[in-house]
Amino acid sequence: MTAANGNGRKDNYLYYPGCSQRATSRAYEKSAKLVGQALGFTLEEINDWNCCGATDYFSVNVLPAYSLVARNLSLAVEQGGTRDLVAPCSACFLNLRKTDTNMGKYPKLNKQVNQALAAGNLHYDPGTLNIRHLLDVIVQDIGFDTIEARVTKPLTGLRVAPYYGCLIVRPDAGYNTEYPTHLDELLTRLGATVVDFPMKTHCCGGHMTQIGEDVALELIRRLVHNAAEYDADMIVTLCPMCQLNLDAYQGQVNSHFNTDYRLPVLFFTQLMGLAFGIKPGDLDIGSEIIPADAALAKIGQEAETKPRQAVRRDKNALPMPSLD
Amino acid sequence: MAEQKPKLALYWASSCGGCEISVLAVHEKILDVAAAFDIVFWPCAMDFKEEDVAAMDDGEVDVCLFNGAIRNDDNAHMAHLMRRKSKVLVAYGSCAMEGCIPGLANFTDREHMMNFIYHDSPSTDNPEGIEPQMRTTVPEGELTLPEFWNTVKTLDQVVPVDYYLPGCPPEAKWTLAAIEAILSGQLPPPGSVIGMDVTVCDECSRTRSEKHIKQFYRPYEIIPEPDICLLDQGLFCAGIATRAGCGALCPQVNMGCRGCYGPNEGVVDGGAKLISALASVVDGATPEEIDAVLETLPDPAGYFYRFSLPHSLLRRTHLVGSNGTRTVEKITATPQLDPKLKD
Amino acid sequence: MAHDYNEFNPAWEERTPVIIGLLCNWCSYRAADLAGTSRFGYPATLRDLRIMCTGRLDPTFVVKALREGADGVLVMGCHPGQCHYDAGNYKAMRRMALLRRTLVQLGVHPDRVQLAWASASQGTVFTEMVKNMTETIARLGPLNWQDTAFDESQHKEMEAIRG
Amino acid sequence: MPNTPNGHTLYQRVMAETPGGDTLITCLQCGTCGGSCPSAADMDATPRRLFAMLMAGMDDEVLKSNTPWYCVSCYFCMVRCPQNIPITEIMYTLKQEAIAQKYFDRNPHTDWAHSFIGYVEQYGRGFELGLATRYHLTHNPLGAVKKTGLMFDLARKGRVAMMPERIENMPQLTAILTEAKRIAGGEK
Amino acid sequence: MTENRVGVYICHCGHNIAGTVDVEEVALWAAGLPHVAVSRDYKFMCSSLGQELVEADIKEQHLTHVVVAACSPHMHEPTFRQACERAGLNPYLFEMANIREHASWVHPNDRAAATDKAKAIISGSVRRVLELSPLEPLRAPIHETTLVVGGGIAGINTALEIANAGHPVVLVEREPSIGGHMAQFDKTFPTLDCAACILTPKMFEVGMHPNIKLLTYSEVEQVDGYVGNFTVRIRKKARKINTELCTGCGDCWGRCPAKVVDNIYEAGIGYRTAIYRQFPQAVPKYPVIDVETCIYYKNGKCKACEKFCPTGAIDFDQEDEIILMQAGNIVLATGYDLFDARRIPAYGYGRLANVFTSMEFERLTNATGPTGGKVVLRDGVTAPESVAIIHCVGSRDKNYNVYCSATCCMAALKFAHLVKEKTNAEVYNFYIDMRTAFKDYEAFYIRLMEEGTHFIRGRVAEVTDAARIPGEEGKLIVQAEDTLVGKQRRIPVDMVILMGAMEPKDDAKEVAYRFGIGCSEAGFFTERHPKLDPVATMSEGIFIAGACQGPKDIPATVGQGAAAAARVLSLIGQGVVEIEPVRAVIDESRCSGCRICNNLCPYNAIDYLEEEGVSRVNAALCKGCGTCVAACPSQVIQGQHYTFDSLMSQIEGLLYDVGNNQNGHVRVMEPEPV
Repeated sequence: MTAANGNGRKDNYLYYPGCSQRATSRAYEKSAKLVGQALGFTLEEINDWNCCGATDYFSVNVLPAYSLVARNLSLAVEQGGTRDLVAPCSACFLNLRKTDTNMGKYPKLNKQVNQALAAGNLHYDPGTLNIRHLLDVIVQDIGFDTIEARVTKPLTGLRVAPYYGCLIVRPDAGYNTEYPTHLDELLTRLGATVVDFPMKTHCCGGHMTQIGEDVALELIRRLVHNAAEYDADMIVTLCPMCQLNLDAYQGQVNSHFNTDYRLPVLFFTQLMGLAFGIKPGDLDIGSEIIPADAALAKIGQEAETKPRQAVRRDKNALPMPSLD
Repeated sequence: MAEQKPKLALYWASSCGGCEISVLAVHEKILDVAAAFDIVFWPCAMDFKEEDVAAMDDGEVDVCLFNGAIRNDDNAHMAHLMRRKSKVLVAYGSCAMEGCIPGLANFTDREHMMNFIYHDSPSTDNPEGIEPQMRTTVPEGELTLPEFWNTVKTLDQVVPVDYYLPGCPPEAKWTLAAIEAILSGQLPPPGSVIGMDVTVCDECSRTRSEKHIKQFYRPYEIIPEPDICLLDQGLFCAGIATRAGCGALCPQVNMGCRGCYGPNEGVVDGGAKLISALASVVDGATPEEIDAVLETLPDPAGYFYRFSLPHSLLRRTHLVGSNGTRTVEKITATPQLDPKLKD
Repeated sequence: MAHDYNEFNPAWEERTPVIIGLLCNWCSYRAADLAGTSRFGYPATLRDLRIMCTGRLDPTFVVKALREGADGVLVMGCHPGQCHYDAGNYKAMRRMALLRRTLVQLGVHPDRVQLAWASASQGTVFTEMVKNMTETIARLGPLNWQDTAFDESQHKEMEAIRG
Repeated sequence: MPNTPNGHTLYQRVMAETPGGDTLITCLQCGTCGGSCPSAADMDATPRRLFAMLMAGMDDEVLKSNTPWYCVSCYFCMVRCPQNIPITEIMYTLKQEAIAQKYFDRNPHTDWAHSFIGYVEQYGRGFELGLATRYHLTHNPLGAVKKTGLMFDLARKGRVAMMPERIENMPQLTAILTEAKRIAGGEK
Repeated sequence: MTENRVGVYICHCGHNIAGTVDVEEVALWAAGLPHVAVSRDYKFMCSSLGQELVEADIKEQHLTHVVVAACSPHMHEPTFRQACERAGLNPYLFEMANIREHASWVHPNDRAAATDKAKAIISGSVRRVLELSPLEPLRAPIHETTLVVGGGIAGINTALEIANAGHPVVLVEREPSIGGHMAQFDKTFPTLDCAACILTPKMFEVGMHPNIKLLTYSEVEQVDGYVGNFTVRIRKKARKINTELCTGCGDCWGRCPAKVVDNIYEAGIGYRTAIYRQFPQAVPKYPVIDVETCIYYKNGKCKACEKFCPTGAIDFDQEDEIILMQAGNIVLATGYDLFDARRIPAYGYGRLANVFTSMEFERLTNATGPTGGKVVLRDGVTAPESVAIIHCVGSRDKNYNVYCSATCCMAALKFAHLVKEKTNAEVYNFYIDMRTAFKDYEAFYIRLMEEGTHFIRGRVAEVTDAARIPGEEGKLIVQAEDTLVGKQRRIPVDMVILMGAMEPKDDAKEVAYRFGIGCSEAGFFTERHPKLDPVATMSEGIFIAGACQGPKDIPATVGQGAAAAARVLSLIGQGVVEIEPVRAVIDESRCSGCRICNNLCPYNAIDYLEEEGVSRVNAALCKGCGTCVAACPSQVIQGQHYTFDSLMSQIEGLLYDVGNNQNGHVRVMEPEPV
């Protein structure tokens, strides 16, 4: 899925915000809506949506968890028919998508979930909705060219590590499950310098920050370490949980591992907003724990060209396989 | 005792009457017929009653030309009667042989026809909702009507038939040929169709080429070239699958053959053969392309089975929708082949 | 492992669905053989016969099968572009399209007569197709074409004549 | 044999109750899952070994294992598994089994999950502040102090909701969840 | 006309049928079918005793038709036809009822249903056989020439075996030289003898053989006909070299200024020129100009090769040549493709410089390769100090190929040995299961252990350059679970070699279609029988050899090449071949000339005779598909052996127990026989 020609463009999407958008990631929702406005689409919130269950509900009781998610799907269909349903949070995206996919794949699950839904006079036929992540919508439906054309303040000089996290590519969102590049391309089109970031789809620790801190801190450390090693000025993310873990727990990582990372973590929509000329305050820039101002101050300056490894090939070097 | 003339009976069951007229189309030769035969029953032309036939000995009638389909109890009763009384029973004309136009009623059923004709048709004025009844009591006594069947049948679906004379109506020359054969005793094997074993194309003078049908035209849509095969011009013509014998009358006047002589010798289901032949030469390699061509042929069943529906292999489902339109069987959620398994 | 077809349609009281399969010699018949050699189970609803090519498909066979009591007919051949005889399967595709249009006018659900492709190596495709079609037919219920021509009273008449 | 409600082994139940779980029977024991897992180091058995134990009928050891609780749901194992076994989903089922059989009745993981579910079932939405407070005060009073600092930081940035949001049609959600629990309970 | 007497034989096939179908009951039931004179069940009908049973009954019971209910006609139809013929019954009055593949094997858990279905199948066959007519098979001479497609070790061996027996062979190869993958290898396992040393003499022999016509840089475009008499159209691509004049001196490629990456022979890690010879021992010795990269074809200038050619052999205007040939038999030896490792992003091939494919490593370690046989990293100079070899890359994985590629374990051992020998690096083999199944292979495995190679049982999860701890920086970290320890391990290495799967050629399906043979689900060509007929195909006269049939190593490939040659030689020895007389015949006296059939025939076998106004089938061209038979609207085309009546009767028979089949279209009064 690489064709990003903007042909699929729609004006209005059904929108499932997810609980975080109302608390820790207000900045994400705010910036997403402004970016949508700039690009000409709106996000229509599903009335009376409920929590997607995150990972925790699925751990305790699988069927009620699926039913919990399915209520949202059913409400979405009631409200918007078969339009695309957009989730900005990767965990919500995964749960909505997983419920839809598995109900379609496993008739028994479908039957049981609908039996539960019937208790609330609801019903959902799997496959009715197309469930998508906000980044996918922006990349596929709007398209890189449209976005690039809208850029008024290119992010020249800013070195960013594109952090996808797990759930936007796994298990089956249609992108490369290990090494996607669509966020890379988007950030490049905004004018930023995208650094190689091998850990781009590795785990942020998820809810382990709450229940198994040592585990989580190590996972966060690996990510931050890798981004820092590749000289990123900041990490760009697309999931509230990833943002929270990397941003809010970086201090604890430093004290736990005796390190001194100061890598701000912003949502990709915030960077898009900046590139579109929207005021940082309107994008809730400043709400991050690790302040981004120092990094953002680099915008406009010539990017330092100090690649980590020599690019010049030795005359003895063997050719590399092409990735096309 | 002078040699008795052979006895001839003619009867019409469910038909339009054209067959009766066609008997007269032998023109002055009717006199030869009258001279050669003793006509013992011909309700259309002569005054005989059913009792007269019933009074005869079984097998007393030498030949019975029976036209018309079997639509009700009375038709069936007469078919049985004529069978019993006749040595040779001939299914005369398309109705008796294949069901013909009356047989098109088998696209629907009795309940529907009654509803439509006595209630729903736009021209019906029947505020009291009266329907014909098999028994009606009137001051004079009880009136009866024969039972109207749910399904139209051919003569041989009711009684054994010796010979068949196809056509709507049969051409006079074949009527004569049949009569002559009977008179001369030069009879083909029982069960034979009296006629030819080739198709209408054989008698049609139009020039035919290899077929590629890109679109079907209705007769009003184009003016056909005079000497070129109508099918080659996209006009539906059943001549390719229809028994010859008529002299290609319809194609001669720019009208595609409608198939009244029925399928060729040896063919079990003429409609299916038409489907096979026409579909084979339709252009298109994808379901969509094929559909686009077939879309120009509305009412395919009507075209292919216009004269032969009761006689064909086709039957219908029990399910019938309201107000005269046939409803296709319903199915809940068609299972799909796992897309992974598709090539 | 008797299938309970009543679950799909209560009309399956007295018998199980019967499907006639017309399989081309080169692809689908071999796919069915492969399903056998691989021991892929499928419902015992399909009774198949072999033709050299789906180009041999005469729609008469399909209506004959329905008329003789089959509830559905499954024609299977080589994938488009892979016909052993170049393009017989395209002829079958067109004939089936026209036949289905015709049958719909008699109220017959078009899914009762299906055309599908399975190459000689696609034992699973063959098996899945039979499973699928069986389920479709099971949902639709019996066709009983051989019964619908005759009213009760007429059966008796026929017997009388024959007797 | 222990832990065999309805006469089924844990292995059979896991396969039956996980969507797509029947593929577990084809596990090659290749270790791709254990090799992929970001928290493998903290697990007492790698997922691969856990499956071997499951197949060997070591139900007790499996249910005691911390492995499912350290799963971070990154799905790396699942997309890399050469046999397409839904490993992440199986971890959910194992957690559910462990809770149902009271192996992990009260521990940080289940308490967090129960607190979370409590809020969802009460309000229809998650409530981070309440959740964190409730959880840390019971489990980790010392850590709670650290967390308080964090919460304070977030609150200062306007990133904490002070009151839980309740959805309008809570009775409907309750009815759905009650029915789902009934079905899940009844068909075990 | 004599009375019809059908013999019905129900085979138990050991337990294969009898285990599911109640054969005794079926035999009793069949005895009651109309016209059935004899009905028996027997343990193995295909045994000589079973066949003798049929033969005796034909003679003693005067059977007029025979039905054997057993396996697929594709298995034993010829067997029983021959039995009938021996007993004096026309073989086309025999019909096979397939109650094994189509009944007992697919309904194993439902004895009642399988038995019922077997009865229906037999009922159909009995009804059908009664409608069949005696036919005589067509006989055709077998053309002596054999076409061998593919010039790898399999094709080379097949061609030599046939040519040495004195028969002409045309060997077609797509690349400019024969040799195939084996020509790229350095050493062969487990003996470690040099691949070139054993292959080159055979290549040379092919090039010089008086009975072999070699067509390199050529592809088969079209195949028509049947066993004994194939017509083949071959495109000989323009080399742009006049091979009459060329001496293969090499002056041209020495002067060519266009350097391009050689993705074929050098597997992408070496260069060649635009005019090139694939490798020094190439057969034939002539170079070829790659018009895609040649400067002259881009901008009309250069012609350096022409200027320096001492014999004037460069011919820029040379065009493709179409060659039509006749062949009696065809052997396909089209080989395999190596798995594209980029499909597994976790292994980083294409992104991480020092991840190599197995073929890249073959070239790296080969003395004729780009580094002259030095094992070095992608920088071309540094020798690795540690190397990881990852097994099962794209094999044994439902996401790519479910099968085991059979050769990679041994090739990995070979690589481990070569790395050790050339660099003394630490070598880590990451495997799921070590498969060293053939002669002397296990000993080689033990030898590698003794050499100190590390074996880690665990499929690699990922290869990354993201260092986590000191010591990992600048290395490739191979992360896997050591399943024997039960712990995740991260091993930093300098070089990673991916043992990619052997896959069907990317155009295997098209080739199979072109030659009228089948492909397995994976895409390898399907053999006639997996055990007993591994080199024949379902199409008579077309054979397969080597990796195009499935992953295999060199000894197995060579064996198959010889086996295919033996099959071809036995057919050539027979001289004639019998062809099924399944043909279409038009009853011209009844054809009305509607011309529906005219353009339906794929072989243009139907002519329209203007004079007579009828169509006629040319029996020599007809292949018996039956398309015209079905289409004829007046039903005057008859398809022999698959007649209208026989198929209609079979349908009636198949549905003998469904509903009340007495009613219907059949006219009440049956005409009496004349």
